[in-house]
Amino acid sequence: MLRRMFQLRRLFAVCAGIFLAMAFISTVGAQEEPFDAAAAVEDLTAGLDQAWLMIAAFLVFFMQLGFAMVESGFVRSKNTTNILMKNVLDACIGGLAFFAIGFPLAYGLSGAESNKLFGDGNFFLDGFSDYATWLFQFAFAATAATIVSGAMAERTKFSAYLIYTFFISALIYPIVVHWAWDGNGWLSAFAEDPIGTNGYIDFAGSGVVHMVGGFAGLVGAIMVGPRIGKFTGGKINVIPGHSIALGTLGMFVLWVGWYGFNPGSTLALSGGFAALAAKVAVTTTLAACAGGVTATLVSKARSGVYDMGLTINGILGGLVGITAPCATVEPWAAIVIGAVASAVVMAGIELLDRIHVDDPVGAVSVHAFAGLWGVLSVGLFSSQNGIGTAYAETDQYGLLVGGGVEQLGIQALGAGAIILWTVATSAILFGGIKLIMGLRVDEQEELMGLDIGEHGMPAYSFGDVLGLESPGSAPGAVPAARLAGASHPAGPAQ
Amino acid sequence: MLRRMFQLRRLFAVCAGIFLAMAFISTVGAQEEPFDAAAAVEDLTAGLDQAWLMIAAFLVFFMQLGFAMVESGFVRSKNTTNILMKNVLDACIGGLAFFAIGFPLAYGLSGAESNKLFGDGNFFLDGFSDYATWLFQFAFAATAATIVSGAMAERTKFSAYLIYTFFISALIYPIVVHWAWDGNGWLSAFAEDPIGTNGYIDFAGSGVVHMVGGFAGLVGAIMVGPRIGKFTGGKINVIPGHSIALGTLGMFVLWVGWYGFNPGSTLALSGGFAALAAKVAVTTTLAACAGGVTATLVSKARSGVYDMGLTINGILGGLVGITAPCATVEPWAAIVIGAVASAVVMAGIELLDRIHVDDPVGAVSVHAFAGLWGVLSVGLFSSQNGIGTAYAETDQYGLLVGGGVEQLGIQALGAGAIILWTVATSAILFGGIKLIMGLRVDEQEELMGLDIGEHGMPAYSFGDVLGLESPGSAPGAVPAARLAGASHPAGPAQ
Amino acid sequence: MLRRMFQLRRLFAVCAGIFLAMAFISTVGAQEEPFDAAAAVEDLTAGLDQAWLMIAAFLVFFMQLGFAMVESGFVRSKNTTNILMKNVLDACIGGLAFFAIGFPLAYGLSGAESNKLFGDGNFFLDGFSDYATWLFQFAFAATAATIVSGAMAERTKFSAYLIYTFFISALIYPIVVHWAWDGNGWLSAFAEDPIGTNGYIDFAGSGVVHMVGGFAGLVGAIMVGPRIGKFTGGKINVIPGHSIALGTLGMFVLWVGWYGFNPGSTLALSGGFAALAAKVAVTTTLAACAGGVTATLVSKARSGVYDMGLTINGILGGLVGITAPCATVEPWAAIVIGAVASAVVMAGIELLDRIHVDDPVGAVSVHAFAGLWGVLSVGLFSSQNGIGTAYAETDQYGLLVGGGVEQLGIQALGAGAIILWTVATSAILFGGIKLIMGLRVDEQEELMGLDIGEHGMPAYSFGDVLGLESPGSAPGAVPAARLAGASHPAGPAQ
Amino acid sequence: MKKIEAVIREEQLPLVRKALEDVGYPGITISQVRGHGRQKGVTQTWRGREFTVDLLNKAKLELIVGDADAQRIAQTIAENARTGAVGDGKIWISNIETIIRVRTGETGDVAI
Amino acid sequence: MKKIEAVIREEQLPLVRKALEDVGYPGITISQVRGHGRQKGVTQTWRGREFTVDLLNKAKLELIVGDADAQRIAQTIAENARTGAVGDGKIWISNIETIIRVRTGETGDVAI
Amino acid sequence: MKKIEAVIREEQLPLVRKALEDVGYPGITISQVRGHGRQKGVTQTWRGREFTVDLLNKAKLELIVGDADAQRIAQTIAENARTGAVGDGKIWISNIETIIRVRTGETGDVAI
Ligand SMILES: Nc1ncnc2c1ncn2[C@@H]1O[C@H](COP(=O)(O)OP(=O)(O)O)[C@@H](O)[C@H]1O
Ligand SMILES: Nc1ncnc2c1ncn2[C@@H]1O[C@H](COP(=O)(O)OP(=O)(O)O)[C@@H](O)[C@H]1O
Ligand SMILES: Nc1ncnc2c1ncn2[C@@H]1O[C@H](COP(=O)(O)OP(=O)(O)O)[C@@H](O)[C@H]1O
Repeated sequence: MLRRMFQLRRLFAVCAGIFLAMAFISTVGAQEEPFDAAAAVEDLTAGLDQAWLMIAAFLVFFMQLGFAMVESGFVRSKNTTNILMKNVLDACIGGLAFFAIGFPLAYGLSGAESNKLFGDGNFFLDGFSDYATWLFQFAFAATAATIVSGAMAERTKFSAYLIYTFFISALIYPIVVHWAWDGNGWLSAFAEDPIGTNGYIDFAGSGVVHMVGGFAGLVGAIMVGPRIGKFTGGKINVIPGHSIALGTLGMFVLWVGWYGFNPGSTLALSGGFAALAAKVAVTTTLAACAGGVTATLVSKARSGVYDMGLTINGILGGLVGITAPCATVEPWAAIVIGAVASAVVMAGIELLDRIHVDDPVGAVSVHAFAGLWGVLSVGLFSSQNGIGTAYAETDQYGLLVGGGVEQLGIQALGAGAIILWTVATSAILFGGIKLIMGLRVDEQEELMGLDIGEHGMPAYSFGDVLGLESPGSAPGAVPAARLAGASHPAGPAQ
Repeated sequence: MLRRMFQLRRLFAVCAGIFLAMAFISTVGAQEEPFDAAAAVEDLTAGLDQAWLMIAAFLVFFMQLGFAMVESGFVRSKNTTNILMKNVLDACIGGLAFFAIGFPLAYGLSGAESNKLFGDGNFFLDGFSDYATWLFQFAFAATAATIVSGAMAERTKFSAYLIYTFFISALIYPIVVHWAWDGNGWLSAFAEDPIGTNGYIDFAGSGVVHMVGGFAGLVGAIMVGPRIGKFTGGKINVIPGHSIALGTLGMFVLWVGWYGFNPGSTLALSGGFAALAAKVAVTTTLAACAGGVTATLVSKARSGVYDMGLTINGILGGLVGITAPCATVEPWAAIVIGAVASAVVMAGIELLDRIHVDDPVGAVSVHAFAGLWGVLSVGLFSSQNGIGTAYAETDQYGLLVGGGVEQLGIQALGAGAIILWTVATSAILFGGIKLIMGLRVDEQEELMGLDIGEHGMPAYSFGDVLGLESPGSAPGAVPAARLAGASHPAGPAQ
Repeated sequence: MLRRMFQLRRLFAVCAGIFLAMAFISTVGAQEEPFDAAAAVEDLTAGLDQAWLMIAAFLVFFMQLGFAMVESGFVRSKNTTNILMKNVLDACIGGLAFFAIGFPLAYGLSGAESNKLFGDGNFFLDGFSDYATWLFQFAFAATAATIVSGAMAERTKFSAYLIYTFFISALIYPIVVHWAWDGNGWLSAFAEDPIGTNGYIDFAGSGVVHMVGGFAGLVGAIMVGPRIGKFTGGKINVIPGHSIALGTLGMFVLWVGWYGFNPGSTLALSGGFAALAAKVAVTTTLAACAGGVTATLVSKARSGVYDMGLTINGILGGLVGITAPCATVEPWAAIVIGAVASAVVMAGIELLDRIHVDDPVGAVSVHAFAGLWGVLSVGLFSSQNGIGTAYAETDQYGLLVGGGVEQLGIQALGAGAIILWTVATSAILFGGIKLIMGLRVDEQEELMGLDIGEHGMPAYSFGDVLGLESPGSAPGAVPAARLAGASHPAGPAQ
Repeated sequence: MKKIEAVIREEQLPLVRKALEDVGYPGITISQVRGHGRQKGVTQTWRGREFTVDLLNKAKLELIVGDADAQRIAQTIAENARTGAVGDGKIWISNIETIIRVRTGETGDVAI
Repeated sequence: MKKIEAVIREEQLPLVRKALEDVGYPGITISQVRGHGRQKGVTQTWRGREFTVDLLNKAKLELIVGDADAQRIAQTIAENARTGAVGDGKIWISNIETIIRVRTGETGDVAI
Repeated sequence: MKKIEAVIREEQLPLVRKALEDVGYPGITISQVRGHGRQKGVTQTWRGREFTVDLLNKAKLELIVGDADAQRIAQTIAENARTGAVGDGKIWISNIETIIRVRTGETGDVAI
């Protein structure tokens, strides 16, 4: 309810802000005019709310670093530059695509309205001046895009990846945003006449963001096939990552960034939203803690060691799981949701291995599977009070806390719609790329590592002196091969 | 004075916020009602103050990454996964423990009151809804817990550490918080009738947080004993860390996080606290700078090189030192305090080596010793104006700036109480663990590194191709040993 | 216009804040007094605006980490400790210097006024209590200082660098700040009677910060000479950095920090500034994205690989370029400015190589050249509306959007003045240092790496066990040489 | 006893090791080295400028084997390390006078 | 002159080096290698799945010594590297024809 | 055929490699090692405390060369690796019985 009203107020506040800036300029000259409390409060409110949105956006953008570090830590050192550069280009291409097409398809208004399926206005931000909103939404879009790189790591062509990342930011993700979060979306809890009683509730996007990224990654991982050596004759092999330090660094950065992701999704502080944001920060924290503890204990029980890789995945699973229900569940439920999310992640990793889908960093388990759990958990654990504060006074809330089954049904419907759309469009996209240009680097390049093949440089070089003598290529020098052997397949003996 | 009043206002503001959210919903429908300036201002005030607390909490939580990176950079690569995972579990277990028991013991109210020694209500946050406060306090608790891992690094059993970290977050730290910061605490400057004139002044916790972590670490380091090879026959050997890059990364993250730790401890921005927070940020900055410059120059003078490890420790020492007095001293005094703190750290490192206490990362010197200095420096340097603004109009302030000796005495009393409590409880805790399950990994594991022994994985793997061929353990495969030799002590020759 | 007014208001607001804090204390006692809306709003305004300044300062300070990581990633591992420590000492020495002398020369007021050329009051912050402003300005000063370390990396004496870093923070940078940003500066857009119609427009400091750092770096790189082996007999050799992971980490941290740098330069949120800050965040984002995409595509076209090093430099170039015009151009122009900045960076790297200036990390191209482009682009792309909102209603704006050539001329004048001052003072400074103590380490030390020579420790040590046995130097042990060979130049045969 | 030393492409190592397992061998010691023979290096790119790296990573294998096995094992390595392109590497064999098994102190052929 | 090559457990290195210092030796060159003999590898765990690492880190020592010292030094190494469990390593000795001290250009026994 | 093994200062490597190119050589394999001979280590400092690192990084060169070339190439290395201070390193030469070029399977002098 709060949020529904808020959408209208936002535009108003921004306009008021601009107006006030003007007013302010004139009043400063004539300092002694009577004090207009309403105008001043309006200005402060706009300032406070936009600041919150911006700071949250900065934190969410910071998650780009987190993803880059977790993913690079979990792959081999010979593919480190590659995965880092994919993460960087996600943000860069995503930013331009979301500016031109993505945001308009999500929230754009032509004339005064869009339709239930997609936005259709404000292309290139034409006629749109609520910049804080764009920034916040851009940071979310970049998150959805970056998830996929992990699932397809260590064998996907860079050019193919660039095309994919454009389309997820420009099309696949924005449409889901429109459905679920725009005031006109068919699933939206903010619609005039929402589906069911409350509409589909996904406060910060377990479904809208993480399931989209996760399921697109699943499709990608299947279509590009497993890495060489991962599955050999029915045997599941292990290909360890190269740096737990980078993985841990990334996890902590993601955790911090999530404090922008979830609490920031109140979109405002005024009107009592600050208290809601604080509650969201607490449920987010508890779910992450529970996810980490669960993974640690389960891994110890299962394999006898305290497994750091699983603990990192478990914490991230807890965070993904709580993203949808963070505003509507009580703290104790956040702990349950986080713990179950962590178990879902571990089961997912096991399952994908069994069905021979190769997800080097666990992105599908963390984002698709724990995301799905998060969406459903809204229908299981949301308290009446929780939904009442964040959305609307209602008698439809969590099944396990006595609120009936309707909300769970709507959550399942929403999740199903997101999966269908994401899987279908991703399959077409990756299928098309595979047909036209190929998804995968050649075998020799994969063995040598993509860093050399795609980027011309290994990520690390610790033996300084031994490398010092390398001469720069003087013009006219004999052209040397990029790959030590690939370009001379059985070349002439010398 | 400001702070004392503030405690009451906080609860009021939060309730007002919730009330306002309701009010807001109804007024939005009838947009044209007369503007209620007082209500709107109350809402904005709550929004602004809670935002400050949340953002500060995010920054303080970010320090978890800083500790993880400094500590891992300062240990050997074979113990990197271990120290990272200890830092991660500190946060996770600490979060759950602080939710269930820790916060209630620190600030909990049963009925309307707690006693002078411990809080006793709001277990599992029952009946508590000031979530921003919990979040901020949780981040502090996590900091206190994480300090110990560094002092006991490279030889402590993981399971033993988990038990310890539960108890510091659930019991040891919260009690000190109650004493010093709760309105009912016997040391508290916020008590109705504080000890002495002003009570014990520890603005952001040089004593409450850092001394608790540091002295617990000291007890732990003594009880677990030095690492193999650190002291051999009276000789002090050197065991360098494995990455100055991680160490520097961690230090900068801690510095940034400290901007949440110290300025955030105003707990609010309204009511003139913003100006106080800004002053705190400046004294914090200057102390860190002075700490860094001092360590650099002293190390150059002593050993002829610009010693990066000491500079990192020196900056952290400066930050720990200024944490208690940051609000009540003038900028020039911050520089003095930071410089002396840095010297204290260097002397502490020397001292611990001499008495054969092995603290691999300098945690005891930085947190216990510089923390003690910080607590005392409040009684030496606090200006009358400084104490007046942040606490109460008083004629008891810093000895060296003419304010008499009383405050110094109270600071010493507070520090003594904290040391006594921490050392006693830690000794019982570590003693009990040692007796029941042992504190220390076995010698073979310590030599091979805890990463392999406790976590089943080295932290790094840079030689990709050479590792590629490792087959996964097919079910029924011959079980291989975890440690290359440990499990076959003089096993049968084959 | 907004900003010009703002300068006056700032002081007023701070005083009001302090006054209010007092007022508040008394009113709390007598809770039922009539509500003074004007006073409460004033208090909140001060709180909101100071919080913005502080948070922005924290983010800008965070950039110190970004610089440290990018620079260390781009040098060889044998010089990693050295570049990290230079970055750390930049901040520490810079903080003390800026406290004592730098800020006073930039903004200090003796009596009520300074002159057009330099500030002259508030030394050691005497009589100055707007701490948030100092903090924000300090973070900027630290940025300017840290740029130089990259350009002179891998061969500059540590002691020489310390002297330089003191002077840039205490003198070279503050004077430029006074010229361009102080209300009395001769170039300043905030002057009563600015040069030309609008004065020199440099919203967040493409010129004031980045050109100063960049051109000082250029002078330094020339005077210290190229690294051994970089240019051999007219041939341009390549000396790759040691870690793309650190480089990427640093780039993302800088990007996040830039959200403090540019949006924070509104200096306030109230009075409609929040909307401006949000717009600035958007232009900043788009320029970075465009810079990254441009570098990726150009590098692919030129050398056939997706070049991660250039992409990092390209993004940073986009950020530096948009720093001056971020508030006054439209989003589409931000994309153009970012893309061109990226091209400027790539051309700059090529150019410096050709003229045999050795800039190991690309600091000169990114900061000096893209900074210059940014300053000029204000005169090319600023929209009338953009300048009107951020500065003053005017008919002088961007040449390419129909606003005449005057602003471009003033921008060129400003850039010229900054270059002249920076190059002249840097040349004197580095020249003096070279004469008196030498700028450069000796050849043997450069070959062995500065980490060993200056800091007595390599940055990394991955082979734990092999290093374990190193005994500590027992007192009276035979003194061993610091450098394996240097100290025995043709020493006596044994 | 003989010592076989082989310098081969890193990426051929899995194949070679599998083949060795099939024919049987007493033990192996492997290290990372860099080198070049006829192979003229590869081109890399650093911030826009191409350069030639003329020392390439290789894997070096050392195996102490009985006199009788030397030729056969060397052939196995050669065949499985071969791609046919320059850079495939070298194998050389030299004589060993004594060998000691550390665990037992045994020497001679039984200690291999 | 003889060349002693020893592949031993990394964690025995400090002990071996101390013992060598006690008996005296002219110089040593050490490198990190990986290998396996009878030892069948260790189990590691990566994100929930166990696997066997069958190439273990070892330290390789090379010492050029006079003919007379070879046996004694090899014995010293063997005794101090021994733990009695599989994986203790191997030591082998081969013949060296010429040795040059780079600093002086001296050759022969005096250059060892 | 002979195997030349040289342990030299890392920082002399560029010079040595240039000199080798001038006199000609069939191929080279290089690895990073640590060692000490007469050189007594260097002092480093870790958080305020000095200590002696007595194993210094060195570069190890291996070259398989024809019998005729061995002496000349060893001399070239020695001359260019020399600084005159302790720590310059050692060069030793031993005999090789067989050599195989992996790419072609050729053996003997033609395979060097
Ligand atoms: N004469 C040699 N001495 C030492 N190592 C050699 C020699 N020749 C080749 N190598 C090693 O073998 C590797 C492959 O040699 P190369 O000559 O490129 O292969 P090919 O035999 O196919 O010509 C080199 O990188 C080097 O490490
Ligand atoms: N025949 C061999 N050739 C080369 N290296 C060997 C050989 N046998 C053993 N090694 C090296 O010695 C190490 C220990 O060997 P292992 O067989 O496990 O010990 P043990 O002698 O106790 O059976 C191996 O890791 C390997 O590096
Ligand atoms: N007897 C030896 N056996 C093996 N390696 C040696 C021997 N003597 C020297 N070395 C290697 O040569 C390097 C330089 O030796 P050192 O004795 O310091 O030089 P110098 O010949 O000038 O006295 C050492 O670091 C070590 O790696």
